[in-house]
Amino acid sequence: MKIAVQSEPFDLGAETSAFSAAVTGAGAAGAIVTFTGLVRNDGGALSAMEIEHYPGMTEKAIAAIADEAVRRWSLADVLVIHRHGRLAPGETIMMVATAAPHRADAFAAAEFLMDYLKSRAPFWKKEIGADGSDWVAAKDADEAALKRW
Amino acid sequence: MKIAVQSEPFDLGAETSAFSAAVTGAGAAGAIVTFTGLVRNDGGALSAMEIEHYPGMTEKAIAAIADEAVRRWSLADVLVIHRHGRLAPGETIMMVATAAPHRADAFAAAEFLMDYLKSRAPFWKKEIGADGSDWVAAKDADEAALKRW
Amino acid sequence: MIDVLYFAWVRERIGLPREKVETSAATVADLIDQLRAREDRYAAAFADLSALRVALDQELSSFDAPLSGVREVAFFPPMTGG
Amino acid sequence: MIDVLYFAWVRERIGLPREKVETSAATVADLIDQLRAREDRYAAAFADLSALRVALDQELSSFDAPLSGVREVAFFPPMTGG
Repeated sequence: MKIAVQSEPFDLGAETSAFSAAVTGAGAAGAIVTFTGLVRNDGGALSAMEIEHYPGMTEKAIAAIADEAVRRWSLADVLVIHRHGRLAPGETIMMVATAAPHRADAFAAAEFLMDYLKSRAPFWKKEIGADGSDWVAAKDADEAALKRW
Repeated sequence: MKIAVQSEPFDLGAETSAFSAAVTGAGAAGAIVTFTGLVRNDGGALSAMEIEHYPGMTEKAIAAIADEAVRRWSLADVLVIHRHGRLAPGETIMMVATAAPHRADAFAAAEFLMDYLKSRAPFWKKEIGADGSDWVAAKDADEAALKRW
Repeated sequence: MIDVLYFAWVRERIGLPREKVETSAATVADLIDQLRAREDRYAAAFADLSALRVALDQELSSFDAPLSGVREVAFFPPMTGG
Repeated sequence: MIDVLYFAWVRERIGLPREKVETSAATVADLIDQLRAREDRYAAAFADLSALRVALDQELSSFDAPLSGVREVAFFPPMTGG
């Protein structure tokens, strides 16, 4: 299991390759799911996204969410990378990857990780545009998404 | 949209990078989901997997499934690569990638593509082991999975 | 004349991947009856239709579909891609 | 003495990211009452508790949780990661 909280960009292709190589070497995985979150352009209105986090708590919260995924599903491996700081449109914000013997587990675990990272890991997004900046409001739908697990 | 049916291996990391670069350039995507299917080792019992397909129909069937995904969800792009021929344990069999403004669409479309590729694209898997070979039987669960869409 | 294709264990049981068949069968089911009557290997391949699928001109179809105008019929087991 | 941390717009409204607070508050709610009474900027930050979350020693908690033994309290809006 790899968990990284960092301001530096990460290479989605290289991370995906490395994750895949590690689980295929072991041979038990038949399915890998990755999710990558990007800063949307929103028609040019957004000039940057600033992501604040709670150092110390962030790593612990992500580890607890990943541990819960490992308890719930039959997984060969889990990866979570989440950035903070100032990001330009098109930049990768974060990624998760799950490996499992079967595809249903890999998909369910990846969606679970995303739902919980969204609402239970201490990150806050601020959108910075030409007309000023605004904290992204949490959506009721994101809180509701937790109820399905 | 890219659809490839090939016997050659593909580079999961490079395909993921290229797919991501294409959609982030356009700026509308906030979410990318990839699924990769691998030949499982199954405790060393499997020496190879042979994948037969129906040239001509395969490409059309995959294109129809991908078109249906584009109709049902708000997607920025779709990728499907599926191999045929003889594959060793640990090798990648296939991948799908979806890009969407929002994560729910990217996840749903990727799962839809997988469910339909599994049971509606003309591929047949044969497992080759030390004690002989056997065609993989279709699972009732795979047919049932289509009903949720 | 119609092209008939076989895949996976259907191909293995019948012993060939494709053949041209002279037929006046009205439906897929009629064609299957004609093939079954040929030899044991065909009878064995078509013994249990619930384990078979059919495509007409590369589109999934059903056993009661008409064959008129069809150039290519393919028989195979349920697909196991992905 | 307890470390009190603020994030996102809570930090911006109060004007600082963290401070040490001398308190004998029994619960988080008591601590909030004490902070609200200090200055308008605190009153503004804590005006609507439904828009706030609290973590005690880096674990999500609730406003009625006891503060005994707690070294670090953090206040912030609902999280928006992922």
